[in-house]
Amino acid sequence: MPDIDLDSFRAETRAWLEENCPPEMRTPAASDDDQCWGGRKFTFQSEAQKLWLERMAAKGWTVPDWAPEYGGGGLSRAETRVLHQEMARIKARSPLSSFGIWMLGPALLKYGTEDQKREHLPPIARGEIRWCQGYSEPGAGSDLAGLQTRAVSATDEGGDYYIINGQKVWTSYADKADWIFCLVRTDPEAPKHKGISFILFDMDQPGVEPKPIRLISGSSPFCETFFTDARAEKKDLVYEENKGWDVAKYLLGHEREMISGMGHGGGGKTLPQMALDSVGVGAGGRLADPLMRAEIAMFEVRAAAYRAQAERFNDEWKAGRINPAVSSMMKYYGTELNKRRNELAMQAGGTGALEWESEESNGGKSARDWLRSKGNSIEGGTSEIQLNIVAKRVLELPG
Amino acid sequence: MPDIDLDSFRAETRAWLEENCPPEMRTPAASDDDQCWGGRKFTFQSEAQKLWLERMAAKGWTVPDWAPEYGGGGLSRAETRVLHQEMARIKARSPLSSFGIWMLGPALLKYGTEDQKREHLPPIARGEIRWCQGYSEPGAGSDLAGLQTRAVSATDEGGDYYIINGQKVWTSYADKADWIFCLVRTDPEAPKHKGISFILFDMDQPGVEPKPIRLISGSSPFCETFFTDARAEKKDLVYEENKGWDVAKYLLGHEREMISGMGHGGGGKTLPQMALDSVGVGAGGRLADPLMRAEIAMFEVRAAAYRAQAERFNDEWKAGRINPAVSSMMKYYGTELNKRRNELAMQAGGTGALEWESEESNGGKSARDWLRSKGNSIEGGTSEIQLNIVAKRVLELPG
Amino acid sequence: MPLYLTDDQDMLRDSAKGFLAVKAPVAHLRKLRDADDAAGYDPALWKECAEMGFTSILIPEAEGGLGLGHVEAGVVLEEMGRNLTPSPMLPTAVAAVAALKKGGAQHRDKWFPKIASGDATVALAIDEGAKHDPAATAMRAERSGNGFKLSGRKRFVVQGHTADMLIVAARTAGSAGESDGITLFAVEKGTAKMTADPRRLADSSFAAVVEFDGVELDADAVIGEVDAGWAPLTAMLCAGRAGASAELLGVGQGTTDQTMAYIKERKQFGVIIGTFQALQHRAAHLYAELEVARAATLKAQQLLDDIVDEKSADRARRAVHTAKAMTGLATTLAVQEGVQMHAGVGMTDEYDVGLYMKRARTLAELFGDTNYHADRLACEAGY
Amino acid sequence: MPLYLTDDQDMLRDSAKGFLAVKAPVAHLRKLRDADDAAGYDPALWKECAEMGFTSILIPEAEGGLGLGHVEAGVVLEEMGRNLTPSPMLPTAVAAVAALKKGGAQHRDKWFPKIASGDATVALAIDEGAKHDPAATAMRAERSGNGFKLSGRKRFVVQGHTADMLIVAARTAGSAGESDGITLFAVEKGTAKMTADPRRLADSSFAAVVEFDGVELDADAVIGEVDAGWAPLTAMLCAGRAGASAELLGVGQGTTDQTMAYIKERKQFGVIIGTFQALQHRAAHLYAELEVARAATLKAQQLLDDIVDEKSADRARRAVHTAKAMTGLATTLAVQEGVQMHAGVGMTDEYDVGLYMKRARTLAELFGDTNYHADRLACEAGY
Repeated sequence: MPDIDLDSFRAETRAWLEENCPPEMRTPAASDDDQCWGGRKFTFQSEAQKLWLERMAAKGWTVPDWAPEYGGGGLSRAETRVLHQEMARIKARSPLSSFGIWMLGPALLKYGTEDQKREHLPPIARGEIRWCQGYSEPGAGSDLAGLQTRAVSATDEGGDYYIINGQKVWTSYADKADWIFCLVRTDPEAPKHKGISFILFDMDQPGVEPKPIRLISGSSPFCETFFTDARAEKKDLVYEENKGWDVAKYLLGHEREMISGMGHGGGGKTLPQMALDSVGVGAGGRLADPLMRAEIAMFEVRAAAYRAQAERFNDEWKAGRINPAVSSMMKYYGTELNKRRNELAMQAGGTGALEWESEESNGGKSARDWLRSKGNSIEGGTSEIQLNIVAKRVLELPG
Repeated sequence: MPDIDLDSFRAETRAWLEENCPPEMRTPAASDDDQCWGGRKFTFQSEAQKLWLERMAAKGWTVPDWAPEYGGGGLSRAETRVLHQEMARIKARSPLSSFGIWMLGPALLKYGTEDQKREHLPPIARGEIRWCQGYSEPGAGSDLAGLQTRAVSATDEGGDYYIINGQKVWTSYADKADWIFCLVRTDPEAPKHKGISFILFDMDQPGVEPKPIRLISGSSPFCETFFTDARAEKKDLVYEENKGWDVAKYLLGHEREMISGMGHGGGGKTLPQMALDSVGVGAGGRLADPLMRAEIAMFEVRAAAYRAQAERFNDEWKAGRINPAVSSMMKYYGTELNKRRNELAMQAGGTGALEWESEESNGGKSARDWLRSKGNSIEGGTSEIQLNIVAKRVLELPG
Repeated sequence: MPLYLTDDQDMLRDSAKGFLAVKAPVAHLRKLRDADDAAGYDPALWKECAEMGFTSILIPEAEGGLGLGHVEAGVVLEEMGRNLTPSPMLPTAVAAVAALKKGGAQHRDKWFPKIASGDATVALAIDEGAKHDPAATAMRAERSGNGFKLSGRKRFVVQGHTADMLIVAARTAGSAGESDGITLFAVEKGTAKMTADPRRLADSSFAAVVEFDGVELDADAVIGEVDAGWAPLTAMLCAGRAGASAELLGVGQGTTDQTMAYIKERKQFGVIIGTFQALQHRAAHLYAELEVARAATLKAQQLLDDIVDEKSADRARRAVHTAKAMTGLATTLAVQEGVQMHAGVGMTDEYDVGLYMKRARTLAELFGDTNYHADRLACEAGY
Repeated sequence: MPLYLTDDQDMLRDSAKGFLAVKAPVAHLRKLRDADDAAGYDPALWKECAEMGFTSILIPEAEGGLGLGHVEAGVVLEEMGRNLTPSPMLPTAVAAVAALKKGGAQHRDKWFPKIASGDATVALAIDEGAKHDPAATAMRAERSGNGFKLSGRKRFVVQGHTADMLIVAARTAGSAGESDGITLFAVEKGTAKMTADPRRLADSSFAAVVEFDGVELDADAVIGEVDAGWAPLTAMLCAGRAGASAELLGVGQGTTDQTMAYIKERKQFGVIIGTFQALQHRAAHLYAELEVARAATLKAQQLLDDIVDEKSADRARRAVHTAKAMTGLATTLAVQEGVQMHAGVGMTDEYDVGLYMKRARTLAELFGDTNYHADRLACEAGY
């Protein structure tokens, strides 16, 4: 039986998008820099980008399934799906890329007070405030709960607040964000998971100093961020004091859902094609470098098998048939494959792939991608952590 | 300056060997079964084998550097070397294969009383008593010192003795040996290394039951051996009670010196030759199976490099320049290489190498060698134990 | 179709698992081996397998079978792999059925009922060299009167000494290396001038060297078309390879289950060795390899069951190459880690892990090893 | 000769180590890089290296050098690798010297004094494709009057934009793939119609693409014999590959030393991560790979220093293939494990491990990667 309401919603949406989505916004964004991130410091790359955000935000469609009072479109799940299908149909870009939407929003919707939601969600939806996250610290990577950034209660004429001192690392776009959602230690005496709070504060204050991190692959969105007597209002504490770890776990779970696409190798040329272009064909129509060919052939077997596994994982996940800890296996295998793929791409590219700045090398793209890929098995939980999780929670090994 | 004494010793030895070594004993032994092991239960395979043992034993040359009073030849190190060179010159076989010579002898010479030496060494030298060793137990493999076989003191009209109960495993040729040198627990209350004794006793008694172990590769020299109220005389305790671990460690050190030949792959065909014979030549004169070729080529690199490392290790060892724990690295790498070599030999041999009994397959030699090679990284300390040792004693990693 | 078993397939698995656990656990293989059995399997058990419906899975309903697919065949084979059950399931009820589906009615009418009832088994005579390479088929089938005369030698004919019929690939045209010019023949047991010399393999199964010394066959012995045997041969090998992948997976999973159980119990230095992090990481890596191999195998089976045209057939064939290559990698790792983690006892015949290692080796070689399939994929991808 | 360093060689190592630790630690590379230096190395440091005698090691005593061997050159290169010291040592004082020893007196008389004094550097123009393959040399050198005219393009000419002389391999006969017909030429900086386009590489070093647009050379520019350049080319490449192996080994050892120090200090979950058994086993395995690579390298160096006839030259050449292949494997593992064990900080430019990873990649590619050398050994062994 056709859903008449949904059909009419689809027709209306299609018409609205046709009319309102600027033609320039109907092509994919080439890179992070090409996306619309919003926020106080953001400079729109084009009038079209600005217009597209404004029009979508006005309808609440930057966050279509949030309630209208929080800046959302109030759409049902089915309507939201229709909207995404219709956007995909005309290849419309997402109007807004935002850690506020992807991460803080879900956390506030689950753990925030009504006041917090009304204060913080609408500016996120409209792209007015850009957020960054403050999780990892130099001494707390795999052991996130070992974080040391301190928040001490204080009061002044402005009310109750926290004084924050410490350092975060791997804060993406901290130098461009307006506010931060941040894990801080509020009880240094408690067991480590029990003394952490989840707090929001404005980055635009003297005690906050973000410093971009240079990676081995070149510049990056990551920052180190230093807090020296930074101020956070008590009203911006999310959930209860010393219960921030619950919020963090919820958010990390969210993050892990995004991983199963790993190991597919991005678009562009396949590894065999890359090798053929670089090395050429030898005896019997085979790749001229026989040992490279063998390595690539073996990689391709694993890559094809992993694509099947990714399909299976997604199918089982959707059907609720799977131990969530299996996602650790996916993360491990996918990232290791992607690193291997980049190693082989460097081998295939040979001396040309070593170039770092030349035009032919597209600014050293192969080499930079290769080096950047080494982070895959570190960020979002190291391979070692994933293997620990699989051993304990899937294989149920003791200890 | 030529050593005149040594030169005349060489001439005499050469003459004696020419006259006394039967021609049949001037070819290498084909297998363990082909060697002369001596002992009460031994059946000589030939008159020549018997004669060769008797003649050499009469001169004390089964153990040329032991003192004459212990059945040895009383030769100096230099003379012993000359004897070995002259034997090698005519390809003379060793007259006697013996754990008594290789293992117990050195231990008794270092830790035994004068009475013990005079009682036990001459029959070893003459090949009259065949020994086996009782170290590992089902519950004490890598953790050898965790052994549980109990020895309890007792006295009767025959004197002071121990009553032994327990089980040993991996006792090579226990079913063919006359006596055993055995680690037993004499103090169950003491820390595990401090309650162990090293004791000798006769296997020919009702309480001793050796049972051959069938391996995955087929029959083997190994046995399980069960002791039920077996008797060992107190006079046959070597070194002090509860200090047997010192003797054991000394013996294990001896064992480890024999390892650096691993990974060379025995004689016979090289892996590439084996593959060429089995798979044939394809495009461009290369092995017809290109991925097998790549695997073999990469193996050959590691094997050649390891040969250099074995040479270096031996040179450094002789010069006393090396951390003894490096031998663990050699054992690890050499045995892993040998396993790899056998995997590749099976791949190269293909379906023919799967045959287990046929004549063409020489009774399944490839398959049995392959399966037997899996034990290389287990016996004499597992690869895991070797890696632990390298991590701790070479790399000095903590914990 | 989601990439996991349907409820019906799950039920089939439970039923096969239950049946084999009782009738043919590893002890069954040991019994046959230690009795120096000359057949390589237990015909009585095989009849029971037929009664369970295992032999009918791939036979179309219209021809008296269950009309199920490669997924279902794989479910049974995986359980056989897990139990190391000796049986002619893979050549007879999977590979041969797939070939005969592409053959004439005379073959189907004759053999499908007997296969279904467990009264006939079939063996495949394809390989000639030490390594699987069907395009290299060189054995000649000369035209002779209305029929053909076969001369040459086939190797690694699994259960060739007991089979009631052999499917034989021989060259009626062209030369070794070409896929055109090969013809498939059905050759019945007892045909004159054919002799099978059974060789016991490391895993206690048998494969025969079969000599054809001018074996005379009628024209209707041909399966499919003369000179165009590559099509039924490919169908047969795809089925065989997907089935071998499933069985390999069962071998890998079976040994790994035992290994995990062992390291959860075994103590060294007073500590359960399964707590050692180095072993845990290796175990987790092994788990990943097996899961990836499992997905590749299921994908191949589903695609085989989904063939509608040449394009989907090609896609399925490639997926089968991937599955056989990947299960070879994963299960080889599983048996190696199995023996090493069992350590001393893993080297003894008393424990099962050595039997798994031997079976894995035979299956890895059967219908082409990892290198063969990875190489095929590379050639097809044009490098 | 025992396979370890002599006392004299140990002293040389200590002296190189001390010198480089002060003059050219990793900070020196960072300084050059961050200043966007256009030369790729520091000429003043190079003069000091010459004063230390590094540039004279392989030059015969009779020609004003130290008359030492490849072991000694390797000792210095290993320390340079350990410190990531940018210098023209490998092409100039090792590879070029080995080639010129096989060349005419005109070259030796001219270049040896300048190389020894640090006043001249040499670059090698061999590669034409993306992968090292000297036999594939296709660039033509046509006869022209009494001399030759060179046309074509060379790639990956390390420090080609700063070198005072280029050793160029070009084809005077035969065709790509043949070792006969190649001739080596000495081409001086500033020669007309030759242009070098420097490309900065990932490791901050420079390699040039060099265009020869009808470059005219006198007959005495030839190194060795016309059409028979394969001999001096092989000598040069053997020296270069053994040297690159030593430098790679230094890179692998240098980064591993830092990694071991890091995991002995770094805590996670309140525990020093170096206590985790999984890391310990990987560290021990890495140690083994590096030691095996070290032995292979020293063996190759000793055999190069021991060449007396064709047979010993062949043996040395094979040992060099092994060394370069094995150091490629070991050091690649070392930098990969280095970054992973450093985890987050390993990804930052602030720590050195990323610089080691980049340098390792360049050296792995230089003079042929592991696959190239393993393949050569296989071809020579007849498979």
